[in-house]
Amino acid sequence: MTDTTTSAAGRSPAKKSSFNLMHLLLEGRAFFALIVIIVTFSLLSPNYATVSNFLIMANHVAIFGLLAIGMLLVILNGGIDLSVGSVLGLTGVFAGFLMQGVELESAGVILYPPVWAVVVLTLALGAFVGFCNGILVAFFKVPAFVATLGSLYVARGVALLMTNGLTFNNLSGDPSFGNTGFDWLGFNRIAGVPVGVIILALVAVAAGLLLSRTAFGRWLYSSGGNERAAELSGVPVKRVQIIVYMLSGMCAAIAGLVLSSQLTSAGPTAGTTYELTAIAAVVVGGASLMGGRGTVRGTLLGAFVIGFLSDGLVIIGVSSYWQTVFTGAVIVLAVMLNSIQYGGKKKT
Amino acid sequence: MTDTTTSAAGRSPAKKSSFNLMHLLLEGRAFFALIVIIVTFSLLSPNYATVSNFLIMANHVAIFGLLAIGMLLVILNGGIDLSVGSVLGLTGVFAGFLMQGVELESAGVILYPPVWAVVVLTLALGAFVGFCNGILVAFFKVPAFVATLGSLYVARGVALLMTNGLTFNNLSGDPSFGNTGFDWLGFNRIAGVPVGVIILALVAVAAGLLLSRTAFGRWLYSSGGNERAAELSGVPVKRVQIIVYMLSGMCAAIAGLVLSSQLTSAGPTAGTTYELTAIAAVVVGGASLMGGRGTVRGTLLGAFVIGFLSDGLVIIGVSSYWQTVFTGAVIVLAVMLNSIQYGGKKKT
Amino acid sequence: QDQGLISIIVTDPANPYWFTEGEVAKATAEELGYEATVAAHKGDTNTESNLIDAAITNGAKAIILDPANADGSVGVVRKATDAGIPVFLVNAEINEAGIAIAQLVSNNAQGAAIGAVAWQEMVGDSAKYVEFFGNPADNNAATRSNGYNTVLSQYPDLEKVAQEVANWDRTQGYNKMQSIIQANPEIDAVISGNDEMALGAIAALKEAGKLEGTIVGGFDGSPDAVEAVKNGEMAYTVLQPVAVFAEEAVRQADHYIKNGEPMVAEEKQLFDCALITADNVDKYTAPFVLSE
Amino acid sequence: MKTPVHDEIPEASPDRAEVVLAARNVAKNFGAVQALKGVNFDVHRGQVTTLFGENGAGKSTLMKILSGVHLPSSGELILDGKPVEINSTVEARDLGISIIHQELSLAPNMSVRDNIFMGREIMGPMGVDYAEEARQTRALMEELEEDIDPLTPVENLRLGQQQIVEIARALSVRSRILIMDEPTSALSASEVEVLFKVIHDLKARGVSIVYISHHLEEALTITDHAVVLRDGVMTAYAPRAEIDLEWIVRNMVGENFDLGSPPQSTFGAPALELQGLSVASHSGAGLAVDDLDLTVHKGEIVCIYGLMGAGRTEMMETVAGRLKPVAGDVLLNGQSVNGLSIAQRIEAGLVLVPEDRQRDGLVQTMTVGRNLSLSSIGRFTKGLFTNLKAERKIIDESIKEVTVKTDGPGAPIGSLSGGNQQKVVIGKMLVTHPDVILLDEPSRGIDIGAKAEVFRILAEHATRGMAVVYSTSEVGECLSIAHRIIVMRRGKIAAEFSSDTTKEAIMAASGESLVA
Ligand SMILES: Nc1ncnc2c1ncn2[C@@H]1O[C@H](COP(=O)(O)OP(=O)(O)OP(=O)(O)O)[C@@H](O)[C@H]1O
Ligand SMILES: Nc1ncnc2c1ncn2[C@@H]1O[C@H](COP(=O)(O)OP(=O)(O)OP(=O)(O)O)[C@@H](O)[C@H]1O
Ligand SMILES: [Mg+2]
Ligand SMILES: [Mg+2]
Repeated sequence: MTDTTTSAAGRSPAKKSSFNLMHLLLEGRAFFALIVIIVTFSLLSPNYATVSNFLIMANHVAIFGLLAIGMLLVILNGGIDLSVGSVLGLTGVFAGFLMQGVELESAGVILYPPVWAVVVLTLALGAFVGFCNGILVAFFKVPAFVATLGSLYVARGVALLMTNGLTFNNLSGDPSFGNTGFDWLGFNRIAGVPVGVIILALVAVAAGLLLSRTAFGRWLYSSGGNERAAELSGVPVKRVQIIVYMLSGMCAAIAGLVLSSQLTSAGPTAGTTYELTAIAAVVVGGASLMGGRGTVRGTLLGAFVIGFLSDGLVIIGVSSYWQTVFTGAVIVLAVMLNSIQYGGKKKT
Repeated sequence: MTDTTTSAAGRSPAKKSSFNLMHLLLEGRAFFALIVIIVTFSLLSPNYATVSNFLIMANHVAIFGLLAIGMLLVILNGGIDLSVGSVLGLTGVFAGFLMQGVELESAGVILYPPVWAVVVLTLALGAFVGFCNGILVAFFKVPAFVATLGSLYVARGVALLMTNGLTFNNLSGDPSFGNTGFDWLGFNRIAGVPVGVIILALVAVAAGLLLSRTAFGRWLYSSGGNERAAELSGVPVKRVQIIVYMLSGMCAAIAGLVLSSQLTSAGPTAGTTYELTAIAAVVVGGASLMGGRGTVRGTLLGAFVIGFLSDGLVIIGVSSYWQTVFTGAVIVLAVMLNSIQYGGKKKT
Repeated sequence: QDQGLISIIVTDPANPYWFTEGEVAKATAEELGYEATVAAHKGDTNTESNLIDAAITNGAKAIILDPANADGSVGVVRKATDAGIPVFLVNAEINEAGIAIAQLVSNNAQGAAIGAVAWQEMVGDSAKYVEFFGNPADNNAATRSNGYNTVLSQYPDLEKVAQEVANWDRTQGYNKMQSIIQANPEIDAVISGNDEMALGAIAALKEAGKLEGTIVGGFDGSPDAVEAVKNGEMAYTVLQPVAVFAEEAVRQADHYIKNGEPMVAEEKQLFDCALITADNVDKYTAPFVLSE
Repeated sequence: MKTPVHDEIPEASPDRAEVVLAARNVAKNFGAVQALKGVNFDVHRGQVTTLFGENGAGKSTLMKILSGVHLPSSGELILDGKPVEINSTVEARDLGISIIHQELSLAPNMSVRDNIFMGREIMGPMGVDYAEEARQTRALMEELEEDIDPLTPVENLRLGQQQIVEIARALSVRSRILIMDEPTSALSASEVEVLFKVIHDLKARGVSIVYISHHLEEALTITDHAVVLRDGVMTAYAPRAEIDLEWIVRNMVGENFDLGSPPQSTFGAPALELQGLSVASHSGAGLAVDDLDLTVHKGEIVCIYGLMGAGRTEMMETVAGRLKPVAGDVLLNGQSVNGLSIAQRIEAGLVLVPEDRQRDGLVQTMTVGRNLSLSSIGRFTKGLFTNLKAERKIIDESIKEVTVKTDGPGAPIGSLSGGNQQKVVIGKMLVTHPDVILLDEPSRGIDIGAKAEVFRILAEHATRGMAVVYSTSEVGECLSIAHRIIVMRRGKIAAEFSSDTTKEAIMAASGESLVA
């Protein structure tokens, strides 16, 4: 309770670049889980360990990875965001809605916002939902679990209401309206790499810099580690909390954009239960649900572990029921290794 | 509802039994939410406030109520059990499997266990899953959220594997095999009261007594309030933790039995996402997710609030989208009132 | 509007198929002078049971139900019937006869057969193909798959390289198709248990640059699929006459309410499916409606 | 059976009473940390054995071994002349050993009664016999002369009362050996007096007591045997007759420490002014700070003395911006800071070192360096990114300035001893270059060496023009570096003294009497 022998919070950013095997073995259990998964599936299927398959799998991971990075920020701050899956659905639908053209009833015209405006508005929507979560948590003292559970329902309901249950299908835009290019986000490749993967990489780098190189990052870790002490040290904890939920909402919005671009359609039920996968990725990646501990690198690894595992199971043709069982088992196993590292400091 | 004994260890026993309106207003915000819900829907639909409808709604609440009571024990202990919905599904399917008769391949005979044996074996299965959760949490120091998230997947996967995705339909048994009577659990009524409701009441009274009258109850509250202090005081913290998860598993198993009896069928996907509803009921009922605070009475009220709300929305014919939105909003609202009571003691 | 209430319970209006089912039934009921509510059980038999209870509480004159589970919904149908409310099942069956007044379903076997025949004609005698299977808890998944396999097994050179469960879901269809392409780079055709999974597969194929020359067949006749047929991305879809039987179910319910006896003696009534291909796609005038 | 003897301490007293419990050659390692390196320790029947030592000397660790919390890495325990192995707190309790832990170990969500009987419930025919438990709790509270209802939730008690509950719990076991690890750190003088009376009663009943305290003078009043621990080894033993304060300090730290004297500094303009400040008390009834006026000048050091509950914490937290006053003004360098947030006040040069280091001072998940730079991190952030080099430089300087003993800025904060942790909390505020620093009980729970160190740092900054306000519950600490001593009583200033006053005068003004 009192003393914390493990190397603490910003472990990775402060790290010397010296290579240390023992350290890697302990620090990188998610990394080793990944290696084990890749080796196992490569032995089981010749099609697994190919460049093109890795790119495809990385593209699947992109969705969960984006959600997981947002989730990481919230978890580092000592909270949790159950609404990310719903926000993904809502923002996807919202983007689809904008791409279909917005009918201004009074003027009788249909506006077709260009893709950049769609992206900006969609991110703003994600940030807005996060803002509501943040306000509930920071000012109304609603436990994060409950506040975001509420948003989970509300955001999903609103997505359903917006579409009346239907799926927006035509997201390609129309050259005559000048709003083409949405497909590009999730569909295209740059130098062979799917855009979704590139977006994930960019967001990860940004989040990594945010955590390690900015005052905000420090504030985030400290208010997750000890909110009272952070506040007395002059950290604007409430503002940090609100921004963290906004960032998580924006990550979910990016994921929503990428996913609907990948599928070239936006349905209101997209992303159901993805929050659990995102949390699992963060935790498998070594973050502590009590806040204050965790890194972007770990979270990415966690997302890759889960994504590569489930895609591998599909490729070798395991039944979907066994896929469910394996997923659960791997989550628990990876985290068990984790706790061995923290030496049983489960609470506080 | 049950009784007054549930005024458990935490805050309430301090209260004298003198009637105090202000106290009721604060303590009983779930109670008032319930009153508001009943009054509103009674005004909106003449069919709502009838005895028969209350009994039917109570029967629906029974399922969530049973899960919520198990969840309450875990939450009081400072944990969380995400696996209850899956365990409900698994145990229901297991009971169905036993009712169909177990073929002993070696002997070439089919065994038809009597209903009491089915009930005992099913409860044992629930307890076993809980036991695994407890071991992971208590000994392997896996955070409860993750351990039970793993079981969520594994239990669901096993249920699907057991049935190959199909549903067991014939649960009535056969007089010639001496295994009739399963229907009785959820389908029959005693003096007009559905058996499910009676079972809920019995479980609630038992849980209330456990919490308020036994040493185990105090151990549970104390290790939820301050695990280290409890351990230093000689409370067998690990044992308490394991038993708590076993009890939660058993409550889920009871819910599984009642549900499959109510539906006269057992499907492997039953109970999906019910864990969220159960958690919501516990939290709406005034328990703190940080552990150590909460009562059976409050949890029951929370379950009734959620159940009566959703049934009311169905009865007045609100679209399912709006139902989703309302559910989220009510959860957040109820908990907001809650936090006002705790005066912002959100953490520590 | 004083003839009483008809409770309509569908699976999930977040899917255009069930959305149409509910809306058509509701419109028909209101046209006939009833009040109507549409509720959704989302595949959960417990929710379904709660909704039936609400219908009983509300004293519904009839229930139009799309059952959640062929086995699991038997109990709730019996419960409603015991409470004196006639139940008319639409879209899916239950595995017990004599409880519901009528079961109006698409002829899935016939639909699968015409789909498979059309698919085979486009694909030819020899190909590597993938089959997407719906939610196994729904017996339409098995019916359709059996229908496909009955036809296709006659062609020994049609090789099924993968069969995946994608739970009727587009995202799962997409992800699983991508993985399958990795395992089997050469795929000539896809046959899917519904349109959503087929659309997911199309998105994956498009992304891999393999859509050209790959025949993808769907099932349902959803607006999105029809759009894809128009664009030439999907080869065909089998239209389920959901709009027809949803309306018919309400009309039969009306008849039963007024006369106390079934309008059609047969409990199980099959409605034939129709094929939508590039040739007749313009006749698709409204969701799930193919005008003659 | 021969009574075990201290083989290392030849000058052991002749009037040695019978030894009940003894530790022989006990060592304890926590990973690489050697907390105890082979200690011999005797507990004498019916007498008080006091354990002295710096922070981190291993006192608590030794006590935890005696009470079954830890197992020793090597060595053995001898109870009544027979070797025993104590594997758990329950076993220790069964052997008649109970302990009052240094850190409170109470469940805040439960009542006083439930905390006292937690883990050893009195069972009646109807389950737990609450009535009997409540009766015994009430009796214990009477014995400790504390007016606490058995059903009050512990979280509603102030720190001192929680400590009383902790003491009551240990007493309720009626054990033969009672270990008290800093039982008085949060108690008022009158409460301490009651506790000492209880200790005398216990001695009379033949109960053996082990006592640990950093309040050396106070401890001397009840000691029968003194043992000094240093760096995990026992360095000295003497019976009461042979020891005095100087002996303890010399053996503890090797030299005699002096807490310093008021530095020669010229006072500048008023730095901090409180005008008619009033703060509501926690319970909501009455005022914790009542219409208080105070002016502190640049370069001045003011000590605020008072009993527990006098309102010092509330006053300081209000000035720092955590609590909202119900009336009055706070002026910094002549400018009102009302309405500014904590962060803005820090920016303006007004900082607080909080009372509860663990809860309010440190972020346990971060390293020493990051804790040090937490308040000033904004200053190294130009544009988007933090200048890690500048930060590192400041951290290194700060570690040197406040003399934190650590492996380096990357060490986890939990690896430091209490005193060094306290220096980090102070250092964190000093690197923001404040004009006014408030310190709420900066010496709580730290050893005399660290205390002297802290006061030296404060005096040094005052000479450079910083205004320093600190509170303390030990009179001796008022008469060190402070230019002016303010005594608070029930939210008001009861008296004001200059540095040449006496302990007696200060204590009389605070409403407490000298412990006999
Ligand atoms: N559980 C533990 N894990 C690792 N190190 C520990 C643990 N407990 C104590 N230590 C270390 O052992 C040494 C002795 O600590 P201990 O708590 O016994 O000191 P102490 O004499 O009681 O000090 P104080 O006067 O501050 O209470 C310290 O260096 C401390 O950091
Ligand atoms: N009922 C309470 N609930 C929460 N915190 C409390 C309560 N009573 C006191 N505290 C806090 O506990 C700490 C110690 O309180 P206490 O009353 O002993 O000191 P105080 O009134 O601040 O006076 P001083 O600092 O002069 O001893 C303070 O931080 C105070 O704010
Ligand atoms: Mg100590
Ligand atoms: Mg104080």
